[in-house]
Amino acid sequence: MTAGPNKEDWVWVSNPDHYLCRQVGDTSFVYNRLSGTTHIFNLVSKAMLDYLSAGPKSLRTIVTEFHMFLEVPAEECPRGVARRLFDELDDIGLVQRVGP
Amino acid sequence: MSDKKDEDKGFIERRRQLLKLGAAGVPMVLTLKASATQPVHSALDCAFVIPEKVTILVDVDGKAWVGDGSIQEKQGEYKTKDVDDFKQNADYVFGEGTVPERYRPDGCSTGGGDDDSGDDDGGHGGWGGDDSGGDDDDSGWHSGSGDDDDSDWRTSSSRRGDDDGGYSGGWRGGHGGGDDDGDDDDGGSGGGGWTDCYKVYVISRNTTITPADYLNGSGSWNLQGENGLYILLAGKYLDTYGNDGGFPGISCLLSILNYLETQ
Amino acid sequence: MKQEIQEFLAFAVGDLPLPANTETLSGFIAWAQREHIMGQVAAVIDAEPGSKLSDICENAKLRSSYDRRMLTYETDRIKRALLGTGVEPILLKGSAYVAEHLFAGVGRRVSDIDILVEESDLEQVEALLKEAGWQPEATTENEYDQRYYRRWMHELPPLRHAVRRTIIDIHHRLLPRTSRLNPDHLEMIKEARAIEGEALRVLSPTDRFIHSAIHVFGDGAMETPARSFLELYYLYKDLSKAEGQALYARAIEVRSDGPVAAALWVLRQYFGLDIADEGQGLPSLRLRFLIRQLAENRRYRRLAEILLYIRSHYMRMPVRQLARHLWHKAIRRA
Amino acid sequence: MTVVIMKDLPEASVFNALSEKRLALKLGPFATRLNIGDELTQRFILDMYQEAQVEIGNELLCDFSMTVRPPNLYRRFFRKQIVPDPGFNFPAVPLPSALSPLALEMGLNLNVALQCFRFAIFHAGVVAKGSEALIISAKSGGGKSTLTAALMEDGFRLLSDEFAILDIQDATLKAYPRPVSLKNQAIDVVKAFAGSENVSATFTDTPKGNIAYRRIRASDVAAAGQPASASIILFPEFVEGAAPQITQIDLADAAMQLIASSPNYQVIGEPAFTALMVMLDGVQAFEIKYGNTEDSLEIVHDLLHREPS
Repeated sequence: MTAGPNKEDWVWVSNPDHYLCRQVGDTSFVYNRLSGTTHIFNLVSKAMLDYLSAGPKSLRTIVTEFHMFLEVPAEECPRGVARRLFDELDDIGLVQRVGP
Repeated sequence: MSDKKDEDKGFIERRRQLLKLGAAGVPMVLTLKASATQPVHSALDCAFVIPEKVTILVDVDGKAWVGDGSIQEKQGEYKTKDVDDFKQNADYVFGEGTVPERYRPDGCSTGGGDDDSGDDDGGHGGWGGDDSGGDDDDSGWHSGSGDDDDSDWRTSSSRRGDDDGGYSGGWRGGHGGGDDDGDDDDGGSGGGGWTDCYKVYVISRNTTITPADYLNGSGSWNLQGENGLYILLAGKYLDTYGNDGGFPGISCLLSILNYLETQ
Repeated sequence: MKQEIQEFLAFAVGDLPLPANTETLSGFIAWAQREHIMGQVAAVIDAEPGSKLSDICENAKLRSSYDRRMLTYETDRIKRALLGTGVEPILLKGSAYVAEHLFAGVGRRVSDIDILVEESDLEQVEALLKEAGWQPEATTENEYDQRYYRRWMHELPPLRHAVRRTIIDIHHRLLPRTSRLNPDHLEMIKEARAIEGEALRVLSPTDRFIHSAIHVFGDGAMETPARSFLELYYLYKDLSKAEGQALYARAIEVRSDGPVAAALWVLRQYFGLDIADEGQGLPSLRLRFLIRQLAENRRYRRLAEILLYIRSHYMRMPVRQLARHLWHKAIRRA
Repeated sequence: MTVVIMKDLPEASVFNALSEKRLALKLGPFATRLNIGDELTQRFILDMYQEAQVEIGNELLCDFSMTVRPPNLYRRFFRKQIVPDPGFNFPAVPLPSALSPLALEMGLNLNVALQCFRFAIFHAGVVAKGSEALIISAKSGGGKSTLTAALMEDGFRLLSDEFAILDIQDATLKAYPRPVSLKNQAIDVVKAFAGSENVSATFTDTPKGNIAYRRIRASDVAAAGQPASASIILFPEFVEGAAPQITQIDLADAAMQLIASSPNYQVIGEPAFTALMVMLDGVQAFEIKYGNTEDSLEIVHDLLHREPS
């Protein structure tokens, strides 16, 4: 299951106006204003949300560069993992395509 | 990286541990499901009226015919000709195993004569057999949903399905009563005359059925009496044919089932 | 009784100030709750802050905000699922009212989402929505039902989202092929318009009203008459003068004059709207009887409900054909 | 007619008003119009709710309406049964008429659980001392009601033994002090410390075994208007003979469990999220295990006097 089609050159962003975030310890409660659903993020998924909220990026950039945002070597955050993290946010409607 | 906690070594380490889990396929986002996401009250607030008398004929195999005809009854036996006519003209037919044991006739001593069911199903009468597994629970379309441990406002489910033994005597036959007019001659005519291989249930005109009355708090059906049988058939109809066609009460029942699914 | 219901409807749309008589007020609120229109009522009345009435309105607003959010989000998800394909589905009913910010969509209770797509896009839309988690209900997943729906019905078997449990009806016509009423959906699709900035379309305002009338009087949506009437009322109010004048001619053009005549009769009868008779005349005596029973909660309400129910199914599918459907099901299950 | 305490009214007028749908029970933030034709339930109300505020009249606007009636002619004919009808036909267990007060209580709970959206509702008991509230989660069947009833005798006021009712404007907890429902062994335990005169007759053979109710108290009704703020969330577990044990748990876990227990959190949406997050500020959550009531009270005392960690 996916939220829909995707391509490497599509550009995505998260809009901080679309969600509320409250940290309780290492856990983040994220309320999605569009869906009305509360999600629980851990440190890694929260990092992806912050990364996408910081500005638009292509899917290609997201999967290859997310590890830098995390400050870990590339092999600790393989492309597949970054892609799955992105898909999880896409599935719950927290990312929007803004280009091309 | 704006967060100053990011500088914290332990923080990065905890993140790396989580990443390993991510690499192993563990989801990183959890979605909270509140216990009732769609309290569609209106869905439950429905009832329907049976506008004209409805007769339901049930055979020993749990097949059922629904129509508006009348069937003469005498001492628990039914006039074979009426039964045949009724079957010919039935508005809806349900396959073998549709109707739970408790609604079926006790036995079938007159046997034979009724195997004319070929009239409308190509002779084999076998097309019921589908999910007959549920013959005496309420045919599988409830979701059970269990947890009766805590929530007082859900109420518990200790009274499921088939505890209705005490009732069954009450509804047999019922209508058609007027004709115990002594034409015993019929009775004597053996094979073609009367049969005990069926049971007839009649729902009188203007009966209001509120399906929610037959549900317990945990979403299990507790179907009793002829109205219960009607709901059961409506549910079976819905299960098989969806919300189309004209079986009265379907949309009401469907709204309830949809509601239960969200629980 | 008619007078009472006219008065209640006038309170409900804010045409009359709420009654000073507390007993009438309490009767009106009970009626609005029973008819599932409290959300709509709460949107137009001013309740004194801190009063019980304000509590009740607040409660209804919060409840209906959920439906609105659900529709908006599901629409967003449909858009996402079709992203990049160029397919632009037409939103119907509640999802359209909400997407267009119509008053008809404010406070309105809904349970599922309806879209209309061209028949040629049907397969692709269905495949993509399934990909995105909408799945056929287990009960209609078999081949026969699938074929049956495709051959006879105006919509695919409903799909339910695996995670969110919401239901979507994908229409390719407005009523079943078998229906006695046969609206010209192609003509209506031709007039559909894009929602600005979205890969989504909606019917024209006139067709939107016509479709609502079809739904109410041709498709059996009379279980909550007050709710249906309010919808017709607000949709009609949203028409420009010119659109209002051209409405009945358009209804004839798209072969939906029957339901539209009934809808206009309701608007004149219960809201006192001054709508010129463009030759639409009156709906049948029988239908008027049924509507009155329902709307005015008269003695034969229950009977009327069941008759209208039967009528709607009769409109949708001739009995013979239903029998054939049953027959095939029977054989398949052998 | 103005609001009065029910016990100040002549019995007959309460009976009449109940059968004629003219009585509104005004408790905490809710007004409920009662329509009770059943005599056993009328007597139950007169006794258990004697300290409650009521208003009599035809013109009362209410949040909920609640009917206790035999379900239909058909069933009345065969076996007298009772189904609560909280303003809509919710599928509830039809109960034999001897258990009709249960139908009332069940229906009143359903009203809150399913028809209230202006407060975020969580399934938990709540008691308070001063403005400091203790939320007792209903999870794991750990004797929520017994603990609630015990704390009532220990200087706490009752907000509710069934629901944490969170005000979505200011994140305080509202009181709805209805009779506390006691099951099986809890009945005798509570009779022992609350006095058996404060506990209703026991209903036997209910779908949940034996049930009795602890009568509402004048002091709780009088204080119902005062909100309280959550300070501790407890997840109690009663284990016969167990040594007392306290474990602090992650607040995020506690919050998840609260959300999962809510019938309307999802419906309310953002205001519920925001209020819950504000409520959690400064709150601590604990799992506690105990083998008897004295231990459980001691644990609560310890926790309340503990410095925030």
